Amino acid sequence: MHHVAEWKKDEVKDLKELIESHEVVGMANLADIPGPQLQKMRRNLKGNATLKMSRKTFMSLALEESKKANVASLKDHMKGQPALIFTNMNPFKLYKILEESKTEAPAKPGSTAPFDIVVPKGDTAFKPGPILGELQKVGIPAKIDKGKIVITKDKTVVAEGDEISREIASILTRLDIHPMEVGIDLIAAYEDQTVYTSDLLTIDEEKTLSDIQKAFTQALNLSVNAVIFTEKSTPYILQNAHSKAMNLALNAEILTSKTRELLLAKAYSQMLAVAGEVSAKNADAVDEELQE
Amino acid sequence: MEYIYAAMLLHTAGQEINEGNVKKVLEAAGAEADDARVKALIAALEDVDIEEAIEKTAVAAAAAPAAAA
Amino acid sequence: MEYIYAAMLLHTAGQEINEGNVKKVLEAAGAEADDARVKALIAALEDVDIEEAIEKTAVAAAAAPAAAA
Amino acid sequence: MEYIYAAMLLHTAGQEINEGNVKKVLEAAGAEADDARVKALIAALEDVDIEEAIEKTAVAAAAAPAAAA
Amino acid sequence: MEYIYAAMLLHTAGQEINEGNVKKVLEAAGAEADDARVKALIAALEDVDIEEAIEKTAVAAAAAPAAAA
Amino acid sequence: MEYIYAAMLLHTAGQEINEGNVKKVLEAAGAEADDARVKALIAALEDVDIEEAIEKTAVAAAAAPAAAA
Amino acid sequence: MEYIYAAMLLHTAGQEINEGNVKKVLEAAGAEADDARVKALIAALEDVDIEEAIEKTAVAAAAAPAAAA
Repeated sequence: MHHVAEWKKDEVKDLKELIESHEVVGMANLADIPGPQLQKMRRNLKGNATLKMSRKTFMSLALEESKKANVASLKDHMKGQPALIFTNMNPFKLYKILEESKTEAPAKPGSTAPFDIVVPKGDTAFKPGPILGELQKVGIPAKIDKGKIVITKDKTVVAEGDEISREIASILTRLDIHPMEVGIDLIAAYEDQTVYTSDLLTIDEEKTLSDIQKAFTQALNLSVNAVIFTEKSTPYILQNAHSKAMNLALNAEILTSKTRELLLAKAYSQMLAVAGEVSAKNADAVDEELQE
Repeated sequence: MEYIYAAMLLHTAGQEINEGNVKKVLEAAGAEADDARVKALIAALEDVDIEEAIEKTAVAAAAAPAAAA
Repeated sequence: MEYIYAAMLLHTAGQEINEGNVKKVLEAAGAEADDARVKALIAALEDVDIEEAIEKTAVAAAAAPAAAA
Repeated sequence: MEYIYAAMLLHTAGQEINEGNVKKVLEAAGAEADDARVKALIAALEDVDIEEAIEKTAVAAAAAPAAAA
Repeated sequence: MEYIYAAMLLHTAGQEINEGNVKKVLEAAGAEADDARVKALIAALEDVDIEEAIEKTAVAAAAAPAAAA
Repeated sequence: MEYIYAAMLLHTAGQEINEGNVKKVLEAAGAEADDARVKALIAALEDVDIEEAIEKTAVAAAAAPAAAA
Repeated sequence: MEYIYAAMLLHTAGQEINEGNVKKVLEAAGAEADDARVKALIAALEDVDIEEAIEKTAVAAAAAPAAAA
């Protein structure tokens, strides 16, 4: 029998208790988060969620020993520098909060570009000097203009998914371009026997908004087309009825308080159209008023 | 527009648009039913395909030509 | 659409749009007057300014050329 | 549009738009002059400033061509 | 403009647009009928399709909103 | 709009839009389910192709003609 | 779209849009209620104002005709 230190047992026991006492257990990756930023994020989570860093083996043990059905499968989602998050928030909300708390960070040599990194055209803060050569060396079109270094064209310096080189990282930092995002990556979250991976946890608010609008439009269409009177559809049904009545009155040339001006104007414009054609043949065929 | 609305109502209800019916509807609505205007309405609608006239967007035609002029 | 034309007719005639009046107009037009739909119509119109709703079509109309420009 | 054209003709010629005149013009043009429609025309135009009606629509017009372009 | 309205009136009434008819209509409208102008108008109208000219206004109108859309 | 949303929900879920179902949904949503209005809803939808009615832009249609003016 | 309709129904009925209510409505409608999707919906709706979204659509609708003209 090998001996397990007391503190190790305690730590597993603590983790286990946290697992049992929270509705939601998340598996996060803390890789690349500088210490001070991590402290800040922890503080921000306070009251909503608890972040626990521990050794992989301890976390695995705690998850395995938990009485919660299926929670053990969370250990398949350990990545980078794993940590557990405990909360009673809806896992989708947890994911959203973590995503929103991510901050910009300078490019690190050797990391992967999360998207196309573009150096935009325009003035820089640099006075003429060796940096001009450095810019040009990595393919950024730059020149000196009015005593300043100016980038003449937008330039994609690293394509999405490519590695960021040391030179590029240095230049991006000096240009104050911070293409990286750091923060707590929620890889997966467990709630009520189900493990939701990050792809499921991503909420598209734009889509929710457009779905609501689509649903409303369709409901409105149905109620207007089927002539079902609701507080939303009735104004449109009125407008439809009015348009139809106006069409009938105008097409049948029936003068009413609402059609007479339009019918008079129609006669007038028709007269102008005919007069236009006539005067094109012979200007004297129309009276002076119509000659132009 | 009372006369037009009365005509639309009868048309939608599948009833004939004649003097008697138009007057009956107008009176039920508490609107004055002027004989001459009722007759004028019937006369104006006589040669009109109501279904077509309702759907043809006349407003555009009416205002726009002036507009276009 | 009978219901809406009945309402518009009453409105133009300056009469109150209530159950009794709407039914009277519909019946005069030989249209069936379903209680529930009449009620729904009246409830829906409670918060709707008919003149404004119609005007909106007209306003849209008036705005159109300008808007289009 | 005969009735409207007749009214516009009289208006342009500076004549009064009344029953007698409208009928006279329509008959001279070989058009049928329905009593009720003539009366309805006169009644409808009674308080309309034709010049203004034409102008008002023409204003909207000014914008439209551009719009259409 | 009286001349044009007279021509349009005759056209709509299905009558021939000739000197005699145009003068008759103008006189009925109390408008002066200048011989030379009537002749010039009739000659010019020989090459003009009134129906088309009127329709074209309508088409322009109909097209405008679409175009602008 | 509760009644409409209930109908849309049932339609989307592939369930029949009948009195029982509509009431069940409304009640589950804590909405008042007025018998008459439920019946009116069912009646109005009876001969409507819902799929088509959903897609046909009633709003644009309603405004357009006026707009075009 | 069942989830969205369920939410809109609850919203219109003045009920809270929470897991229990959404599931109850979906089940009443005979629709499958997937836990994860219900949760995702609720999280998403926390930052979306349904009333505002609807208003925006309505405004778009109202503006469209003018714009389109």
